[in-house]
Amino acid sequence: MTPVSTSLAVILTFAVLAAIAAILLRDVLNAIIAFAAFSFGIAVAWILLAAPDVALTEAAVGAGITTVLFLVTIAKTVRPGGERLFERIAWRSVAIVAVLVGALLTTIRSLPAVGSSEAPVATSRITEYYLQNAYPETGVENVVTAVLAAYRGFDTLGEATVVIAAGLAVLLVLRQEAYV
Amino acid sequence: MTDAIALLVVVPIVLALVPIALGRLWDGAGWVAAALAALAHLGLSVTVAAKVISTGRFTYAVGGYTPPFGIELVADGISATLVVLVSVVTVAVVLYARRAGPDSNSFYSELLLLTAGISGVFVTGDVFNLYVFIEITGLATYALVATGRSPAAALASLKYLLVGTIGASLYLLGVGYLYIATGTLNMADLSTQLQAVGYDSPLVLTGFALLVVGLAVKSALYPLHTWQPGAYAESPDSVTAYISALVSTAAAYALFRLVYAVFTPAFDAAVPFALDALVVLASVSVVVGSVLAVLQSDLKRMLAYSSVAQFGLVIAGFAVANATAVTGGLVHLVGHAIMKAGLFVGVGALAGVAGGRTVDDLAGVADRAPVVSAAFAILAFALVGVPPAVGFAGKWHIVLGAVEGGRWGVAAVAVVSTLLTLAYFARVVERMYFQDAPAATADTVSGPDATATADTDAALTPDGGESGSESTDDAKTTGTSGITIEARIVVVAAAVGAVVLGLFASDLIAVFEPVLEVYFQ
Amino acid sequence: MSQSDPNRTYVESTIIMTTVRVVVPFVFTFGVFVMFHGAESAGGGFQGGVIVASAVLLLAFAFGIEPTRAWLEGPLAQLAIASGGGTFALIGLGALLSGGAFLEYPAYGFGTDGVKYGIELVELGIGAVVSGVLVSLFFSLSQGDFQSVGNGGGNGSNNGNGDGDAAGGERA
Amino acid sequence: MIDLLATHYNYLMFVALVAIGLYGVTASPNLVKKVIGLNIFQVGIFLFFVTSGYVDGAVPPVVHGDVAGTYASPLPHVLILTAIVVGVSLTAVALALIVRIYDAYGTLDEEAIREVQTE
Repeated sequence: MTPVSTSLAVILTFAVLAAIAAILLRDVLNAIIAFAAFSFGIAVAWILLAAPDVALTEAAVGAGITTVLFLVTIAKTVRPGGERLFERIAWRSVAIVAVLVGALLTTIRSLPAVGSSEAPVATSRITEYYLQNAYPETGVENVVTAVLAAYRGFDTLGEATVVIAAGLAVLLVLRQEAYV
Repeated sequence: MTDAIALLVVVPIVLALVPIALGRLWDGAGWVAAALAALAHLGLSVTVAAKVISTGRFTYAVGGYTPPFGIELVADGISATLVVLVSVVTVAVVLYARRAGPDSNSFYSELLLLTAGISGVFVTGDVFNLYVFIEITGLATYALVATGRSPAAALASLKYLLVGTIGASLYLLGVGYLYIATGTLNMADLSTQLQAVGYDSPLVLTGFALLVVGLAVKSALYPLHTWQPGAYAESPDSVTAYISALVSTAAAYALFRLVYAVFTPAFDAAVPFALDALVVLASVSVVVGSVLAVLQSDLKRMLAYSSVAQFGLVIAGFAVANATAVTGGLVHLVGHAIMKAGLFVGVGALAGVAGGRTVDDLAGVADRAPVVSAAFAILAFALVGVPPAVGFAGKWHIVLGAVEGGRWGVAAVAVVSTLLTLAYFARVVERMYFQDAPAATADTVSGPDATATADTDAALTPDGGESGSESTDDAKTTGTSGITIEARIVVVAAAVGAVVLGLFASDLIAVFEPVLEVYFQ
Repeated sequence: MSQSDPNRTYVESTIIMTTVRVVVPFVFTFGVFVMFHGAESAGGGFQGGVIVASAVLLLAFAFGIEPTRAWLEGPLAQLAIASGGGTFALIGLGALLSGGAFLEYPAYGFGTDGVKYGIELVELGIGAVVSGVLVSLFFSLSQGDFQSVGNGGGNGSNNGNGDGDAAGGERA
Repeated sequence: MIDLLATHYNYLMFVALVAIGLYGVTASPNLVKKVIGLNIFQVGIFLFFVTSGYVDGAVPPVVHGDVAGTYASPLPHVLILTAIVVGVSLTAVALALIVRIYDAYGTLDEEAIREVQTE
């Protein structure tokens, strides 16, 4: 194992444990804190996977805005009381999850190894085209930005539309016309 | 000319921004923007359709970047027909919503974003772009469902959001599997790459399963339909009409595109059990949906479960995988949209007269609202599949295709579902025409005058329900009590449309044919 | 943050208020910088927009949500959203008018630089949309009272002690 | 098996996150925690995508003129940026719905809401 993959394994394990805590902790505030830790761990994982744009977004959105929105929401609501620290296990859900997990686990062996330079994604002519032509064609050094705004600009228009739709949706749900 | 296909998505988005910017200064901005967008969309979709009919299928590279590096939009006989359908339904619902509500600037902006999302689903030729449009469609729909006044609407919306997002995420994961197997996202490129990878690769099979399950959630196949009846029943009538006509339709169309444009019939030949499983899922949905519809007393829930069954039928048609059955599925997809939108607007209108939304409430309503009742009955029988309406054309081809393909089960299921559809609609029509209105509800009607014939603009309704009660303008609330002229126009137009489309079904099929010929060489 | 009245959660503190007053302009500038800087390194409209929004959130936490809302009262967020979305769409449509496809930056005829500035304008538009929406989301959620104000629970102070009993206003 | 663990660890973690998230959505009695579960479910899928674009020893895809060197594939990053923004939008709408549901029913517990509804 290379040093990167060891630290990656550690951070992913941490993230998974934080995720388990977020689901099983009964107190919602504790769950939100565990979720913020989870998002933070995942943001570090994105850096280790050479995806700084995704990491920045995850840190700002996942650990930042989403957590704040969660906190603002539970500030308005009552948290469940009781002595238990953890939730009870719901076995019916376990069964549903087991079906999905079983299906996905059978494919693991067929997936290309992590970091393989032979994988179809790495050798794809699309990846190659972006890396070679993005800078000459757009003058933008960050290929992610070039693809986001130029080659797949239509996706990004859709993404902005989703954000606007969410803003409107919150207004419609709460029926206040003060903002937006 | 070909730019029109991109503008189908962009124009509603731009016009949705107008009420956001001007909403504070001008209360009417929302409706005006929505009406303008609906008409512009109609013009654009007709332009696209005209080009497809005159010169055949065309593609459009957004940003001028050649696919598969950029995003490709595709117009063919099928997608052009469906965007025209979007325009027509949008025009009708914007017209209807002006009086029926919810009448706010945010509502119209969100409706336009929904229009953009659905149009995007129909025209895109890229699997990830499809995900983005599915999410726009979903998010806007959740918001519109929550415009219902009751707390139950918020609950229904949240349930829809949770289930719908799981569905969309499974779709995204399916896209991930295809991407990791091939390294591409363009549908046309994928179809060749997948063949090169091999259809029996576990990655491709898992991808297929995830895509199908994700879209089955979105098109509300049993047992993944749980979000749907609540969402339909709790939404305002104008919203129900719109989403029942277009939202699940978009998901079913996406399934069609993936199965035929990405996986192609060669996949079915190599891995027959994949589509066999889909046939079973869809057939179960037809039977269970129909049975549940028969059991409902609430009209909107009845129509909602009816949609579970009808989408099962459409997808069964797709999964039978021969040209006849797929044609039938597509015809029924278009026909169902028109009929269901008309039926939901009809329920809203009749509920205003009858004072309730259960089957029993409609007793004797035909006397008080003869035009809408007649149109409702026509639509009901059209959906049952009585010729010459479009419901017949669709189901006939599905049955024909099923027999052709040796799928006797699908043919049997289609026949059973027709009988059950007849059962639940006959119950309603019998109440409407052959039962007298109970004394209690008769009070809510304006009086004996209102029982007069069709278009006498006699009655000014005192309390006819939510639709027409703010009748400041007598000219607009003509005729039968409580039914706005807009609602009447929409229901009657839907009924006429269902019949006319049925009469010209062969022309519709002729438009679909060139597309399907390519798939079934 | 506990489940009590949010307005009481934010205790006025001179140190925090001063710190925030000093920090906010920097955070804001950093946000705008990130929006533009996406061309050279990690960053872009979404990330920048989130950071700009968080500058406003900082103000809200330091000075209280209500005063910040009052300070922002007006069409600011609306205009940011509409103009941001409009910028994006109009850059796309402008390319159409210049004879290219939708969003075809080279159609403007300014060469590679033109493409780059086009992309940066688009990022700025996205940033405006994201910051506008997030700010209004935050205030909408933190206020949380909707048109059921007449039924008592108004003014955003949903007192958290009432457990279980359905708060008034079955129908808004 | 150990070999698989070493070469496919990210994918195993992806399955774990998807499983935890789906469990959270379906099993949590509290509506806010359902939304947390939904977020975890989505992040699991993001991990699948971002991992697919990674190549051993790769640097972020910021290219200065010359293409020499190993870069991570930019496309998965772009897709996930879009998906993250979609995710936060959905979360915001879900939370708004939760605030309204709480206002109407006075609880966020699924069972308790069902009881209030059937009354």
